[in-house]
Amino acid sequence: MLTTISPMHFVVLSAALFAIGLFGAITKKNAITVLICIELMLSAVNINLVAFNMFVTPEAFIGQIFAIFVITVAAAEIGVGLAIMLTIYRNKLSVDLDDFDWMKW
Amino acid sequence: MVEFAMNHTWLVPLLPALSFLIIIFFTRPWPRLSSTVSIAFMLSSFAVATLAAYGVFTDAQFKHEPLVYAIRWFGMEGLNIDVGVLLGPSSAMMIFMVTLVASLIQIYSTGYMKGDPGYSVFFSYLSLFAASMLGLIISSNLLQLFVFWELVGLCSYLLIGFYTHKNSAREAAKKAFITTRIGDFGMLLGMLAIQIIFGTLNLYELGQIMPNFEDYTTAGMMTLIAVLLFIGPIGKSGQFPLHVWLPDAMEGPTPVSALIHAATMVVAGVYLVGRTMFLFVEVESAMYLIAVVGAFTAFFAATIAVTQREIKRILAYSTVSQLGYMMLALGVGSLTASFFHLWTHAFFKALMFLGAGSVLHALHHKADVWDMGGLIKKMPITGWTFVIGGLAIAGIPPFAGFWSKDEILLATFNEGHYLLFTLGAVTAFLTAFYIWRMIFLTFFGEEKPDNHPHESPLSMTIPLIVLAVMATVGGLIGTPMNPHWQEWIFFGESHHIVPNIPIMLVSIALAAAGIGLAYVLYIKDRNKANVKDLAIRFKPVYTLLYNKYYMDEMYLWFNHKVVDGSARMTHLFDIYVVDGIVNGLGAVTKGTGGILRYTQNGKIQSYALVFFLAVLVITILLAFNDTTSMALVLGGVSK
Amino acid sequence: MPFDISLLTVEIILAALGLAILVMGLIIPSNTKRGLGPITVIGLIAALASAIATWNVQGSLFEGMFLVDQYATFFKITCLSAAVLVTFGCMKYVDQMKAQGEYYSILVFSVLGMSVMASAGDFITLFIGLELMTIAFIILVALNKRSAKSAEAGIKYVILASISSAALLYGLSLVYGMSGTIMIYDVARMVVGGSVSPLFVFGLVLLVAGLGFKISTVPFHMWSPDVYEGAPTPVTAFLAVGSKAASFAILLRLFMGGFIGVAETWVLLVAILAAMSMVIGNLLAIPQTNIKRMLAYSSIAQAGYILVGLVAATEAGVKGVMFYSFLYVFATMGAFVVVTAVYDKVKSDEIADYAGLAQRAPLLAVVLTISMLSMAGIPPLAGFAGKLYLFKAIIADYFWLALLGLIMSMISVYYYLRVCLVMYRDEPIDNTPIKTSGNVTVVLVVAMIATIILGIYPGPLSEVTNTAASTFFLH
Amino acid sequence: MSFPLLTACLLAPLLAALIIIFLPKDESKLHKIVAVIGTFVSLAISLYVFFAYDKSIGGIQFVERINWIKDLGVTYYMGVDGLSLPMLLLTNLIGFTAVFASWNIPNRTKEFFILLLVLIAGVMGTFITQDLFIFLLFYEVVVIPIYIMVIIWGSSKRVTKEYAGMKLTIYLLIGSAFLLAAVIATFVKATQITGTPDMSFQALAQVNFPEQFQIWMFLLMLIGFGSLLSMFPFHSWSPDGYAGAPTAVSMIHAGVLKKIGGYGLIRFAVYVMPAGAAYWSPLIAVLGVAGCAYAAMGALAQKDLKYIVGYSSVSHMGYVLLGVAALSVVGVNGAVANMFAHGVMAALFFSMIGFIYERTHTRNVSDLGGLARQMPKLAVGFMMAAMASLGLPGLVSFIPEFTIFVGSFERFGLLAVVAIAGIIITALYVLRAGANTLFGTPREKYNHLKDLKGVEMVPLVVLGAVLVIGGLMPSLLFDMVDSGVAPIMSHINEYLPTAVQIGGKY
Repeated sequence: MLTTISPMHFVVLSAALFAIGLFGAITKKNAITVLICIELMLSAVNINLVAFNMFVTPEAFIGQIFAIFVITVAAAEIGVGLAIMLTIYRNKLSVDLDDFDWMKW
Repeated sequence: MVEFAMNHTWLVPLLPALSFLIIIFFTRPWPRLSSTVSIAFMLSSFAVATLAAYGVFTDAQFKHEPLVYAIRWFGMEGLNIDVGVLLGPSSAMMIFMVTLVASLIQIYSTGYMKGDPGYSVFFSYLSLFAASMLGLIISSNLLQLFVFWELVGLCSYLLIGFYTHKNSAREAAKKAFITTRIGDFGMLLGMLAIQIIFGTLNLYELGQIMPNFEDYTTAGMMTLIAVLLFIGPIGKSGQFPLHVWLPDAMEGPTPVSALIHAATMVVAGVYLVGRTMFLFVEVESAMYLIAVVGAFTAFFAATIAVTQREIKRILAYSTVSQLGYMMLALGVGSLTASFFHLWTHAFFKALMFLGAGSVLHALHHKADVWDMGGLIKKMPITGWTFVIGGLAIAGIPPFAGFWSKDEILLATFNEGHYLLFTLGAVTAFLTAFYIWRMIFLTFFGEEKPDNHPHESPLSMTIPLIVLAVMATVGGLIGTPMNPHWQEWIFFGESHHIVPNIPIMLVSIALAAAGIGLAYVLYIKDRNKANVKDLAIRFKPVYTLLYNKYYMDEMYLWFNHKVVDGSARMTHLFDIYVVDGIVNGLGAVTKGTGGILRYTQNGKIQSYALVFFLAVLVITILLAFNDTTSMALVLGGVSK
Repeated sequence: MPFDISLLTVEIILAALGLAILVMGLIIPSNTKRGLGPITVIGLIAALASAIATWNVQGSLFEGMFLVDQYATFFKITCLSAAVLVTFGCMKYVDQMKAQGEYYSILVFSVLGMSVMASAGDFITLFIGLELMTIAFIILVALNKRSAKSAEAGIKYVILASISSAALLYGLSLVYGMSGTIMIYDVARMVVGGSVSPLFVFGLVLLVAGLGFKISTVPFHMWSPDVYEGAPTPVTAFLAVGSKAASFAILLRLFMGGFIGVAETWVLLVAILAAMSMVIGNLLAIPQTNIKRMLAYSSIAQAGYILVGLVAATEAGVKGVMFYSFLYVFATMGAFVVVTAVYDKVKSDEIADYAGLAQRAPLLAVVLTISMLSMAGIPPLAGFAGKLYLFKAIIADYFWLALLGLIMSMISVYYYLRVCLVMYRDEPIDNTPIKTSGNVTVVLVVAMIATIILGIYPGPLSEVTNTAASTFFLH
Repeated sequence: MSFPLLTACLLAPLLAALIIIFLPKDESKLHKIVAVIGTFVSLAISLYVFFAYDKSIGGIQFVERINWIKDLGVTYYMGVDGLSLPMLLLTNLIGFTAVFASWNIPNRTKEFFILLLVLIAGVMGTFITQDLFIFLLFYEVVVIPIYIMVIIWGSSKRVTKEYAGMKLTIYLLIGSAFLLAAVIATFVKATQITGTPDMSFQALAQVNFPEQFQIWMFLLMLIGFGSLLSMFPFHSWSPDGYAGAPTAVSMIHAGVLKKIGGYGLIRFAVYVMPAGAAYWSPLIAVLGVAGCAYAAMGALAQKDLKYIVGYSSVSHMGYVLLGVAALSVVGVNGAVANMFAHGVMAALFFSMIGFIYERTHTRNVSDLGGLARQMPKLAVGFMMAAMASLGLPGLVSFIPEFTIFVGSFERFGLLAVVAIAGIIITALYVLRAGANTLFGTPREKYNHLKDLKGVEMVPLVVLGAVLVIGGLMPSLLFDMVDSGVAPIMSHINEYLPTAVQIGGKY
């Protein structure tokens, strides 16, 4: 049965994407992978924003603009993240997240 | 002059108090000066007291109405306490007696205490004691009386423990204080009850309203008050079962024993009961209790005295016994007889103590009567005055003790307490026996070669002589032929007791029998075998008596096992339970922190996991739980 | 509405300052870079002065996306004061890191982010400000390239902050979707009265989580001890104060400005989070041996106290948060500047190495003591007045929370006193006095006096916060 | 406005502390002199105020009032009445003598006297302010100096000084958390009811709080003030704390600081929450009596002199609680007067123990003995304190105790008897301690010890004089206390279950 696409579908999609990203971010050991997974989570946000824009405020581009900001900021964030990975790799020759538990308790 | 003394009777205690201060703050480094100051102030106090007493006893209006004047001490809504002077025949008699005895004993002490490093301090204490005792006597308010009551206790404590370096003195002093403290506890309760029910502690006012007590309280309450109040005298006047401190109090210097633990302080209890007679007469059962306690104490202490070996100890038990007499008299309602005995006892007992002190002084503090003998040859004044004292206490007419003791026995008999009368009579016999046992062993019989006795200096013998005179003639003011005493010092209605010749004869006979037995046992047949092993034959009785019925041991057991035991239990409870809970809470707090810190495992991804698990949990909670039900518990949003 | 650029004065000064320092850091030789510190301080003071000068200015830009009210200005002043103190007090530490240009410019950018956050009127501005601040902090945390701890803190912070940002954003997107607006005060108009959809509630939860991460409230606090410990001390100090204050500013703006109509869904949640923060923060601080880590846990507890103001959901609560945030600046700065000064000499952050500090440097010991006690809320220090205002707001409805907060703050004295114990009782191993440079002394004295004065005489600040809080609800 | 005497009194020690801060570290003589001057100025002012106070008018006098925090209704409100004056005088008496009692501290005099002066000022502040907020400011300002003084100059015996200090501090702080909660709630409620915030005690007392509210708030305040007053079972900090603390701290803590608890209980809790007080007074009485008896038994088992006095102070505070619980003018008068009396005697006791410890380096009763021979003056001081402790008439503590007994016996009957029985146990442990320390065979090893001399005599002379004067002229103290207590208790009767008839039936 064919139904029209409702906001719920987008929400479920973005939730799934968010969850996948989250799962990766929590389980993957490689820091780069984790950063990529975080990107997935942010993408989920973007899907939400864009979809809501279409269904909730079709007369204004609020969601879209928001999404663009998110993409931009995410890029900056990832950039900084990668820079830090680099310095760390130089020091420790590893980007395995399990190696970074010196400070604890 | 007389008027001045009567209106300024507070000078009587104030003068010795001043001498206390002067000695403590100024003259302490100069012993001679200190004693001079002390004696001078004491004598002037004596002068004032004599004048005041003269004033009282020459004005018939004081027979019924005492002279009262007071000032406010402190007060608030519901509790007003004044301090002042209540000068009536009894208090006039008492201040005269106390200042006289105190003066004599201070003079005596200049000889006795000569060379002691604490000479000045000793005199300061004596002054303080005199001040407190005199203050007690003239108090117009029960609370004021209690203040001095405790102060004499303090002086007694300080003087018993005067030889601070002796452990035994320390223990005796402690014992005296704490034992009397138990009495004070009862007395305090009694006072509180009086204050709360009658709203005043003024003795005179109480005397006015007590007879109508039913307007205020019930008979049961009244009995309670009377009994509670009586606990104080039991402690202070060494009545059974709180008498145990008094014999130990002999650890103090002998003049102290004479002054405090024979003539003055210990009779404070008797005096208190006499002062509050208006309360006791309302409660028959309390009166009976007093009589029974008195008679029993008299007998009980006399039996112990029979076996004791130390001279001062014998005298101490004798004091307890005589105090019992006084209580007995009060209990049968005869304030007259009681105070009469108090008066005569003060002289002959002070005399005997000072005499004993003189002996000890001569024998360098060898205390056992069995180590003495024949002293009268070397120490005639001491010896003969002591004999006078012995006759007085034994109740041989015309010496003072006879008249007063006879008055007591008579009053008891007249009140119909035959059992108590018998006890009193037996005690009279025992008294004569043990006192004369002591006199025979000490002053008569063979001299002991190791002793090198010498007569004491004049400063010591003169007081002995004065006291001996008083012990001889002191009773004559109250003989049946010459009942001045009875006219002045009484409670309720003055009534002249008709002399009862048979009782008088019985009493003389008993005294004579006691002396005779002592003579037989300790002089005449002293070396006969059957006398010698008397103690062995009656071993159990002898041991029991010699060990004072093991009262001390019982108290000691109670003190060590029960009191200290529960103290230790409390301590352990405090450390392990009360404090344990505190420390436990602390440890739990710290421990929780110590365990929870391991949740922080340093792994980035577990942090992220916690983050989202928390989100999940919160979401689930919000989804499935109505927050309002939680809000009921945790308060809050009902906006 | 005309476009009034003067409303942006503070932000413009900050942006210009940040860029200028960045450029200067690139062009001037490294041996003169120490001059950047004073320049930064002067610039920040200028920004602070302009913020104070524009205290009475009210208005909004971009159709309400950028709000200027006394509430915002107050938080700007707070963050700027913190920035001034931390810059002025820790120059030597920064010089030793040998990255003055980056440090100072990025610090200024983080302040800019905070200031934008304080003024944010919609989700996008909020997000921009928040991320500007976060990214700046990520760099700052990892700035000490020679320290392994700093690097580890950096990686922890970058990953966890990104994840939390994602959660926050997801929440924002849901709220936007459910309410149809991104203007905070419009949300309030949308949701008032009506019941809200589960997704909206889920969005709220994610917002709480995302912002809870920034203010490090339990259970979103896990990053903070590690990052605080690893980061360069001045950064830690600023992270503890500035980031927290700005995040509280936006948290209040969001929840009390936007979601006040559905308060019953989140108030209890926040109350529980506050309680958990107080308890866990304080309990975990007890076993710590590193002073920075201990202060990190303590700041978790502080977050719990401040959250109490949100629980109140009233003007009094807002006022309490503002008051507390401001005084918290001085207490924290005092403590961390001491930590830097000690580190400078002792090269250690272990509490045990503070032995005999009272004899080596009485001023440091006294300031540290007073700062810590202020955090614990012991009268007559500022923390007490702050807690008084906070708990006053909730005591009628949440008595248990107030009591718990007070008890926990007394328990916190335990670990503060352990530091005192070491400082005062122990004899120093090395007897040489620790000399503090003039600027450090100034900062310490200012912090100490402010902490004491605000405690004894909180009247003026209280008035100020009252007026500022009253502007909060005007929109 | 006339010269702000009270503020001057408060600032004198602080000023002295400030001066000491700028003195060189090694000039210990100078530190002491400055401290003496500072505390003496306060003492002089408080003596002046004590005698210049017009009892016939009563009420709050020497008022200084400045607006302080508008939105909390706080005013800088200094003023004294009959309740606070004895406490003020006590503080300065003890503060002044405490300086002399610490004359011989071995090291770090500068810090010591700074902290001591701050401590004194802090304690003083609580007594002279009439504003709840200012009261709270001072309430805890003292806690931290005490902690630092304990850990630096304290002594470790049964427990370490670190443990003792920490326990004392945390215990009191947690107790105060309950108090603070109650204070905040009370203030909020009062503002709600009256509409205008006002933190002065008098204004709060005018507010009609709902009864249920009063009951709960009073309980919290009782926990707070009670733990400071070492109310059973919140007392366990006290013996350990005193044992660990240096002499001056023990003196001030046992002497006055503890009394803030009792003072606050009367000034704030009972005054503002009369219905709560009436509701809980049986509990207070039970706890008071339990404290008396329990702590007295505890003291009996102690070996360390400071522990003995520590437990004894718990026991005495039991009497204070009992007096408060009576909720009658007589009882509360007694309680306040007893706080004064106990303060003086505890301070004297601790200073003497301090001197003994300084000389013999032990406080174990079994290691001491016969000291009266070697140090007669010290023995006098010790015995005076001991005698005051057991309530000897003629010394300052007897009449207060008696008054408490009258008040409580009236209301609680048999319960009070248990407390009164405590005087026997008190006599037992006090005399044991005194006698076994001072009397008996002197020990050779103490033969070289010097008696008190010079400035060391100051605590003995000053506190001893107060002990005696207060004992002989109780009206000096009681008229003052009465003028302060009577207004506070004036409206309590309506809350008591059955109107208590005071002072007999006529």
